Amino acid sequence: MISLYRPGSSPLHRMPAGAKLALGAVLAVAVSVWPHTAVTATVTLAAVFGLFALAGFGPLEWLRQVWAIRWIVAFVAVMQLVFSGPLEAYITTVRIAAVVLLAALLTITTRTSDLLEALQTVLAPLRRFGVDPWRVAFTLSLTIALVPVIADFLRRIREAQRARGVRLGFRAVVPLLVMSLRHADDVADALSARGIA
Amino acid sequence: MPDASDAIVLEDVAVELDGHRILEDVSVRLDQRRIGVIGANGSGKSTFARLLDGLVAPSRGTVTVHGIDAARDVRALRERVGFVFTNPDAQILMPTVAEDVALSLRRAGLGKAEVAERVQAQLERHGLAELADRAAYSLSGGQKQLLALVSVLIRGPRLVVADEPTTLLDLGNARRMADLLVSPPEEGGIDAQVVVVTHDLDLAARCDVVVRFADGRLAEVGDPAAIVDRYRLEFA
Amino acid sequence: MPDASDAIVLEDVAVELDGHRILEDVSVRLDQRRIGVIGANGSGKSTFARLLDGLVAPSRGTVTVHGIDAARDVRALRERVGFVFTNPDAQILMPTVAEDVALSLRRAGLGKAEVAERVQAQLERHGLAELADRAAYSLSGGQKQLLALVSVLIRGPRLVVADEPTTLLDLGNARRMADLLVSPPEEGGIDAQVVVVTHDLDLAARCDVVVRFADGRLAEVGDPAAIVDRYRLEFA
Amino acid sequence: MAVKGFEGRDLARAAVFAAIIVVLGIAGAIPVGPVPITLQTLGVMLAGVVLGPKRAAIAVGIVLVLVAVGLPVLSGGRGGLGVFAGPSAGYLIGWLPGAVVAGLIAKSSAARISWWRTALGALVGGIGVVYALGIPVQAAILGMPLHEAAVGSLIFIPGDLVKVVLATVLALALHRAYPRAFESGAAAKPAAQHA
Ligand SMILES: Nc1ncnc2c1ncn2[C@@H]1O[C@H](COP(=O)(O)OP(=O)(O)OP(=O)(O)O)[C@@H](O)[C@H]1O
Ligand SMILES: Nc1ncnc2c1ncn2[C@@H]1O[C@H](COP(=O)(O)OP(=O)(O)OP(=O)(O)O)[C@@H](O)[C@H]1O
Ligand SMILES: O=C(O)CCCC[C@@H]1SC[C@@H]2NC(=O)N[C@@H]21
Ligand SMILES: [Mg+2]
Ligand SMILES: [Mg+2]
Repeated sequence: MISLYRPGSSPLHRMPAGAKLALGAVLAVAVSVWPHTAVTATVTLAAVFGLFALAGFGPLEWLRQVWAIRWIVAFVAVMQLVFSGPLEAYITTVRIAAVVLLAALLTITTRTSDLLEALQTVLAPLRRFGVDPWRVAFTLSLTIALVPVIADFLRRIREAQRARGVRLGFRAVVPLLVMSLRHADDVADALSARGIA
Repeated sequence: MPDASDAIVLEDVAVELDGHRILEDVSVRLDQRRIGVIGANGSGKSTFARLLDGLVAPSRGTVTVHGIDAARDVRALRERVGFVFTNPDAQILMPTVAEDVALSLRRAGLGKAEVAERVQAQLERHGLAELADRAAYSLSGGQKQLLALVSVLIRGPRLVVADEPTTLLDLGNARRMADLLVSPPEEGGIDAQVVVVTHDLDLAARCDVVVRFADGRLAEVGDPAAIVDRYRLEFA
Repeated sequence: MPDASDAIVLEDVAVELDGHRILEDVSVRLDQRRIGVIGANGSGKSTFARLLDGLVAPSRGTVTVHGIDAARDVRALRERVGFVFTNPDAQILMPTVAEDVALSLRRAGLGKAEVAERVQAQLERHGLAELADRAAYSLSGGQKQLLALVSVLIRGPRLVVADEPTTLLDLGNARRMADLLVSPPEEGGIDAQVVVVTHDLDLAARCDVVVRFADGRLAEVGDPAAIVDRYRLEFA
Repeated sequence: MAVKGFEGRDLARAAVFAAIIVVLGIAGAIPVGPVPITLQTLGVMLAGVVLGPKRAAIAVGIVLVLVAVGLPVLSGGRGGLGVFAGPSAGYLIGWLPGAVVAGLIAKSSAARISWWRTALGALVGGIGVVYALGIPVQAAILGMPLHEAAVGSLIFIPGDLVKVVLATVLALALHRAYPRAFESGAAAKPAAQHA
């Protein structure tokens, strides 16, 4: 599975994941609760694009990211236009877009593995309650490794239907679940054998 | 009895998947009743087998099975061809043994009673009758592999393509499966043309003709004993 | 070098699962370096293998591996024993090749740099170095099976148990895997005791001793050539 | 052992189910507004009624964390922190308690699996709980009145009712095909030994 991370060497890329997340969260909350005017909202959005630029992403990437949230933008704009008038519509749409884009920026400048490590640090205090941070991180990696395997099961079941000239429709989920859960038992054996869980 | 139309004909076939050349320059005419396919891992055997059931489409050339153009009329092709996969788990689609065998008949629009009767007869013929209501997952490897074959045979295919059907079986079960696949019908073998992909060279040697693939190309077609011996020597 | 403690000892072992008797009356002492296990489908081979790594617990009797009581100290047992399963897909636990090999070492709490170094060395030794950053699921069958073995070997097990590790491999790959498992260490084989469950009688014949199971009981233990020949005759 | 009674077998099943939910997302989404219609909710319901509350919570939790760390595991290849700042955040977070409640109801009796308990679990957990979080969060994030968000969510109801029926039919079929799916790790392998 390909992460949404975009490699780079900007200050944002190099910033430690934990600090970046904390800062991002603070900024997002601030933008959300600040009583915006048309001007402050515009400035905020411009600032977010400024951060994209700082991370080395030009207008092409801005467009790409805005395109990704087109449904949200369109919906908010239309709803607000109908119920609150054009000014409110502008302010709200821009504010929401700014927050979502900011969060997306965190994602594209931070490696998945760094986020996983930050997660382990965050979880460390939970050790006392019986949570093993290493195990949590491992489970996430295991799931990532399993996605192509399960997708392949689905492909094979589709193929078997075609070969037998039948169409199970949604009932094809049953053999998928059987194969997947039996696979889980094999994986569990491998976990035990390798001393992991 | 084989007749003129009971032939598998590939003309200058190439297969490309995800931008990779997987098969190239394959031209061959096979009208023997028992066809063995051998070759190294990744040499293209399974891809060749899948061409015969329209599960893979050639990116160049034509595949004709018993007179049916595989690219044109997949429906007619699938009526005529039965495919047995390596892993029976992926192929057993219904919860119980009888339901799985019946599934193949469902489409043919037969009545319930007739389906039940034909399923019962088929299960009996292959010694699976006692397992009719068992959950398919709980069968042994050998029983599952047999069930997968039975579910295919009940539709009366004229060509059976089996991709490594004996890999997980012990000597006895593998022998039984092999007997079904490559013995002549008079001796209990399947009454259809058979293409069997296998790493078991003894099984390949029992066929009427052997096809060897290497690096996505047809390396040899011909006398089973000669090809198998040569292949064995390569690794001695 | 084997010493007194490098023995596998089963005393009057029985295994019951879901109310079924799966193994019965198994008593044996095995101190040879290469141990082959053969028998029909469902005869209990895999269950025997799993006993040796504490994946199944005996319902009666004791299993002692290199002096460790399998029922008492599973942790110590798993430190000493590495297990290679038939299905390589289920053993690949991490997204990329290098991460998968590193997994056990990371779990043991080794530092990043040391892990990276040992992984690299291990991958090089088995010709997988170029694949280090490849997605593990995209490897060929032979490469996957080798990866599964390498991921186990990196922990330096003193006993390697492999359950039908060559079934999906072609002649060449199966030969390479077999060489690793049963050749003496001087000739590139694994430097540990090996138990290999297999339907490949040629592989079994290369071991120092063969154990044959039948119907959940130990049928024979002894000279590989003699046992394999007798077994083959049964099906001739 | 991290959590008592939660062993490798449970962990593997949770991970496999998380992967199934991800794969169901590949089937795609129907963008009907700011919150998509997605097959992934079927996976969430199934996780609850098949795995039971504890393992289902882990399975869905894995999906949520994968979203957060920036993997494209949601329908349409979406992911990243942006989703948690977006209008579907409440529904998404609601999947977790939703799956738990579905599991609690469906497995509320030790007796055999029953179709009505399964259906009720999928309905209350997969619709009731998910919407209970999803609607208010959507209203808050988009700055719209609660009742409007509630009316807007009606568009999901037909699809989600169909998913409840599917989850029930599939769970019962699965129970015939592979009853072990419904057992806990310890029960699924009675004699097996675990570290
Ligand atoms: N969908 C695909 N996309 C890309 N490459 C593929 C695909 N399917 C197969 N291949 C590649 O094509 C080659 C031939 O595959 P094929 O499965 O036909 O080999 P095979 O001879 O059956 O091998 P085996 O003995 O391992 O079953 C392999 O290198 C394989 O990795
Ligand atoms: N968990 C289980 N519950 C009930 N029966 C089981 C279980 N595991 C194995 N069995 C049964 O125990 C018997 C022995 O199984 P085992 O896997 O040891 O056989 P095997 O010799 O390895 O066979 P194969 O050659 O097919 O791998 C089989 O009949 C099998 O169905
Ligand atoms: O992909 C996301 O961003 C989260 C999707 C949340 C979808 C909600 S869950 C309940 C309702 N039913 C659907 O099919 N979609 C919504
Ligand atoms: Mg193949
Ligand atoms: Mg076995």
